[in-house]
Amino acid sequence: MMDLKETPAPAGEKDVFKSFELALAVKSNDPVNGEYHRLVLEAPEYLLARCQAGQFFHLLCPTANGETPYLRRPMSIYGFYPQKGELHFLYKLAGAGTRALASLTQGDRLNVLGPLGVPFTIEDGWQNLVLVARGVGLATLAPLALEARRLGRKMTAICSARHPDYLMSVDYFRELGADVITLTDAEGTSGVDNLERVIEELIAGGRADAFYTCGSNRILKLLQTIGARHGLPGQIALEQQMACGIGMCHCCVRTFQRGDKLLQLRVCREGPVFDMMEAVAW
Amino acid sequence: MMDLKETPAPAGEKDVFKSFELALAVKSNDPVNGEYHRLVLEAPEYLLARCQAGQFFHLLCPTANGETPYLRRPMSIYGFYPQKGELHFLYKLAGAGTRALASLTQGDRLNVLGPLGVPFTIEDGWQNLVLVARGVGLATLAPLALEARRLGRKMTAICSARHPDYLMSVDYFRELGADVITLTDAEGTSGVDNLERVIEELIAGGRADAFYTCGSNRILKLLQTIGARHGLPGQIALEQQMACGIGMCHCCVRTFQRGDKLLQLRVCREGPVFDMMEAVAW
Amino acid sequence: MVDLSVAIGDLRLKNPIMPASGTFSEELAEVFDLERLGAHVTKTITRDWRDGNTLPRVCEVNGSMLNSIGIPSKGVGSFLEKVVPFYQRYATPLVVSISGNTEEEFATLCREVSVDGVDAIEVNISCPNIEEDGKAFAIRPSSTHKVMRALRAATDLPLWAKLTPNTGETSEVASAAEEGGADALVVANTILSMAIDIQTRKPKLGNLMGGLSGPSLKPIALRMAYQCARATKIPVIGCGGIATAEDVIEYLIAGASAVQVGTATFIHPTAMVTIIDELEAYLQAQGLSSVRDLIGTIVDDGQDEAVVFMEAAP
Amino acid sequence: MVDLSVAIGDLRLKNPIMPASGTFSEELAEVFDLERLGAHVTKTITRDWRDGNTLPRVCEVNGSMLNSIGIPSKGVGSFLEKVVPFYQRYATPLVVSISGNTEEEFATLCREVSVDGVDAIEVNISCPNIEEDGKAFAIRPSSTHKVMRALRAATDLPLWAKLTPNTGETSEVASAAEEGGADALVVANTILSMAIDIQTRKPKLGNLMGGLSGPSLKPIALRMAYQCARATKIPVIGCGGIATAEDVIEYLIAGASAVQVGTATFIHPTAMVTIIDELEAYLQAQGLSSVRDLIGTIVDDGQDEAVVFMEAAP
Ligand SMILES: Cc1cc2nc3c(=O)[nH]c(=O)nc-3n(C[C@H](O)[C@H](O)[C@H](O)COP(=O)(O)OP(=O)(O)OC[C@H]3O[C@@H](n4cnc5c(N)ncnc54)[C@H](O)[C@@H]3O)c2cc1C
Ligand SMILES: Cc1cc2nc3c(=O)[nH]c(=O)nc-3n(C[C@H](O)[C@H](O)[C@H](O)COP(=O)(O)OP(=O)(O)OC[C@H]3O[C@@H](n4cnc5c(N)ncnc54)[C@H](O)[C@@H]3O)c2cc1C
Ligand SMILES: Cc1cc2nc3c(=O)[nH]c(=O)nc-3n(C[C@H](O)[C@H](O)[C@H](O)COP(=O)(O)O)c2cc1C
Ligand SMILES: Cc1cc2nc3c(=O)[nH]c(=O)nc-3n(C[C@H](O)[C@H](O)[C@H](O)COP(=O)(O)O)c2cc1C
Ligand code: FES
Ligand code: FES
Repeated sequence: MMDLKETPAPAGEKDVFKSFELALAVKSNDPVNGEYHRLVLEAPEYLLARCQAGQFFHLLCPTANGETPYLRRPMSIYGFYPQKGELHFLYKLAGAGTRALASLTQGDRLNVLGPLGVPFTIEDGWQNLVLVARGVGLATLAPLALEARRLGRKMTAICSARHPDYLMSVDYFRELGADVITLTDAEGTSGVDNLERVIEELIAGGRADAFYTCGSNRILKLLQTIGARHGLPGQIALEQQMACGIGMCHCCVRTFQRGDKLLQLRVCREGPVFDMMEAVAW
Repeated sequence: MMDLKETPAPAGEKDVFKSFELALAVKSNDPVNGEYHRLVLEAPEYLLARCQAGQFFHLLCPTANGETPYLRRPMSIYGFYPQKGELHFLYKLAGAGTRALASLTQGDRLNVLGPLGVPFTIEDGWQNLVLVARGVGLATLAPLALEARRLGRKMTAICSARHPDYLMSVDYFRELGADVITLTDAEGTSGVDNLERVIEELIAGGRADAFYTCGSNRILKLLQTIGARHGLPGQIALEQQMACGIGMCHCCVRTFQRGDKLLQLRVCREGPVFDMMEAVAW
Repeated sequence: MVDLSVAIGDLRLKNPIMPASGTFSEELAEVFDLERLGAHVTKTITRDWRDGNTLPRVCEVNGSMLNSIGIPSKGVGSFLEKVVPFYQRYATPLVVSISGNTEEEFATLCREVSVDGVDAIEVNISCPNIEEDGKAFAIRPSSTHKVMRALRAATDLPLWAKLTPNTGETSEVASAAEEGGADALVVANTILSMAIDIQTRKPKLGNLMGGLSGPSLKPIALRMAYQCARATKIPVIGCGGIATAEDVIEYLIAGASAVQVGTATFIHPTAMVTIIDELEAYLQAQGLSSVRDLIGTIVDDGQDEAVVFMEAAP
Repeated sequence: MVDLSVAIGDLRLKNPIMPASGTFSEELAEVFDLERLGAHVTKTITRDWRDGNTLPRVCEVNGSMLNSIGIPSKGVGSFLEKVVPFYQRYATPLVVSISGNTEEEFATLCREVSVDGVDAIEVNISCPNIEEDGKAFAIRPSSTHKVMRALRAATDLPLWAKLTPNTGETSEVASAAEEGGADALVVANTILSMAIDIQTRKPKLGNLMGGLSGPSLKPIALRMAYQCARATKIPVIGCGGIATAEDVIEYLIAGASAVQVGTATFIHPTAMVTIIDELEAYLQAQGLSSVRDLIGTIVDDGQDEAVVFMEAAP
């Protein structure tokens, strides 16, 4: 096993490099509800100074329960707090890798690589932001909300989940001054039609200059339709299986439409944040 | 990973089978001195009832320190105590496997396979036994000493080590009524010449009907010379790298001379205990 | 009740789990009831007495192993006298593995082991053909075809051809074996490998090189089993890195009709029994009535294998 | 001070550590100083634009990985315009990997990339030869020899031939490449493998099959590196499963003059730098003044490889 090094980069290099391979100490790693966990890592200032909303880290999951995940696992930055020296992730238990993450306890070290990828941008004219997300998508949008608040933008966060119990980060979005709209399967409010109605209302009220979303195909298609209908822009954070995470291997491509050309772009490199209108639904 | 099962054999099978694959609980696992550890496992009565001095178990070492030993590791039975329900091993830290063994703590389970191999025998005419061993060889001879005591035989245990600090089991042999002779490199008493002198004295005193030894090539050669000189028999427990441990793979052979024929015999199956005079020194 | 039985040609096995040659012997009867197995497969024998290779004969590599046991063999006489009768006490079919370094020697041995109590002959054509350049018969389609024809002429028993992964022509070799008269293919033997002790700078095997078996071999052998199932009409018996029921299911889905378990038995002597139990439980849980419902059910959208091979080249 | 430099023909490398094609790109400069490496090796390109294979393109298998990336290529024009200039800012030699599906296409590309700033050409002859039966050139000695002669005629730059493990004739292919004009051998590419998702019964790769890389490949590629070093007089560059300095040392002892690190960089992007540092520390600790003192120092008692190969067959 290769030794995990706390700071592979000599002092001077901190200024030169964009991403770092570091073994960070675990501050806490607690279940948020049945399916989600929040992992808090202790991170050096120079690393946190480079983080931006929408970027991700590539995590080297430990050996646990007799399983050794081999490839790294990509996780969005859920929060980065230079003052506290903390880097947060919010993850859902899926397979061997996330199960292994869940085994980490305070004081353990986790080898991370990042920050990686292209962040969200908030253009000057976008005063009213609409965040639409479901499930772990909320993790990706959380730091965007913080940034929006810093820039003094107005926000509506439409949070969708299977059940009210799985609505995470709602309080967090509220604290940041967002209007929060919750939609759940259990209450029968999360259907596409209802979502469309909710968004059209926001647009009618002048409360939607740009959309931000992640992951879901269904939501992407709806937002593209609405975006085209009203000429509204947006950004989407996409997921794809990754090996290297930095652009070397070309395993993480997705298809995009630019003009009349279909392009294959790497989610780890040209993304994970893309122009919402260019993404080709799958 | 395959689940470790506590009792793979249905009740009736306990009478039919000779060896068992079992996950036994660790009672303790403590360093004996800098290099050696004693591992005490909780074992069912039917398993201990089958154990005999000179036999071994094949241990499936756990994953530890980022290393996963793949093949099992053979270890002599250091002690088996049906009344206490205990199975003991004495092991020396060598490589990945034994390092992993050392990581076990009380309550952990260790998958063992055994008992395996041909035990020592004590023939009726052998009233005065001479045990000659160095290092972990003492582990192998310990249960033999117990058996000799049960049979009321007289014993001399010649224990050799690098340094007096590494002389293990001396007290144990004494408790069992053996005369103990210690030889160490540090004191300059462990050379072949001195060992020969010591043994010749025992023979002269009528205190050597048969020899028991293990491992060392140097000691084997000496005992063969002395054995031939005086027409004295003996048994040796040999080591060889093993894969299956039960006779299937033929990786553990050693050469033996029987009459004028050279034979390849499996240490795990035809051994590990062999006729001292037939073993071909290496 | 789920049905675990499978057919390898005319031979019906009560379940698809059997040992791989060289990783099984009479001694295992001391650990579990050998009657549980789908078949018994013996270590490859040669006609005459052989010593086996220089020690060390095994080493560990990254969660798998290398071996260069060679074929220590007491010869066919001793085998017929002692080994065959031992297995005759079981109802389980007996498969005898043989090899030879020339076609003639191979065929003669094949004839000699075609006796009562033997239900099929596994021909280990992964062994070197000293009449050509010493490469294993199964490296080339031509030598495979030739030796299989000679063996076919030598026996009426089912002939299982055991293939080697040390080739770039798996599908072609499989077809050649089928045309040569094989009733089934065993896929595959170990792949030639090496390890060096950096302290002593000596090879970790006395024989310099040896065969890789265990988990590392699985993706390679599984690919071969799939290729063979597509290239031929005869049953394929998957072999390589199988340690769990999931591994077995993967091979069956790929097109294998049965499997052999090798190295896993060294790690868990009771592995085959555990696998049989878990396989049964899996079928039950999936609501499948027969293990045969898994065989060849891979969802491969009829992709053409040749094209795929081309595109797979990096 | 220990000397880490090695020579690959006329090309002197400051240390023997370089990336494997397809597991390295300009982007890695954002993680460490690429000037630390012994050489830079680019992803294989083809003459014209290509898309790459169906997704998923990678999966995990037992502590290693499979990939069927294919060769997404923007074509040679874009490569010469953007990639070569990027690497020209480094003093480190640049090795360009190319492939083609016909001899002529391959040779033309070879000529086109023989430009200033390129120090050697790695020819990925593990790619399919569509003029024969679609098997990779490097599966057979004859097609290896033929394509290498065509490539040799197309350039004066050093030619490194990248071999495939999907063959039963490693030594013969190595000799054929040498005779065809290769200045060095890169040993080896990935081995064809497969994995199936037992829930969906679909192959885990969109392309059905793909290449195995990472630790599981090491014993196989190490064996090939040893065979090639014995079979030829040209330098061998070992590649396959290297993740630590110990792995590098094993390859050097086996006869490799340098090594390429592939998948390990995905797991630890700084792996190559760590390896260089550890290799230097090892040499120092062992009292060796040059890394060249390790090359080919295997203690193999002059065992004849052909015989060994025969006996290694199980
Ligand atoms: C840019 C990006 C950001 C992400 N952010 C988050 C996050 O903040 N929180 C969160 O819970 N999840 C996030 N994901 C998804 C997360 O990476 C996967 O859930 C995780 O890799 C699953 O690993 P596993 O071993 O538990 O599951 P398995 O299903 O066993 O994984 C098998 C393989 O598939 C890959 N894989 C499986 N699902 C995904 C997926 N959805 N996306 C990419 N690769 C996948 C794994 O990395 C692994 O290589 C993100 C994915 C990407 C690409
Ligand atoms: C029948 C028998 C009884 C034994 N009894 C004891 C005992 O009671 N106490 C004790 O400390 N040791 C005993 N040994 C030796 C013990 O098996 C090895 O020390 C142990 O396997 C080393 O494993 P490792 O992974 O720590 O070392 P490594 O050197 O990393 O092992 C590498 C490989 O070589 C094998 N190996 C290394 N040394 C030996 C050896 N001496 N004998 C057999 N295989 C070896 C290992 O099993 C493993 O497969 C016995 C050996 C045999 C054959
Ligand atoms: C120690 C050992 C000995 C073997 N001997 C033989 C043999 O005699 N004949 C044969 O055809 N295969 C032999 N094999 C190969 C196995 O039968 C099997 O093909 C290979 O090990 C792959 O399966 P596995 O990964 O499940 O072990 C041997 C394998 C091992 C590990
Ligand atoms: C994702 C990926 C892409 C690869 N692409 C190429 C390629 O374009 N050309 C090539 O010659 N080899 C390619 N390879 C093979 C590697 O160069 C190397 O030969 C192989 O991965 C074995 O080394 P490793 O075990 O260190 O990864 C690729 C390997 C991987 C994993
Ligand atoms: S994960 Fe390797 S290019 Fe994106
Ligand atoms: S270890 Fe397998 S026969 Fe002895």
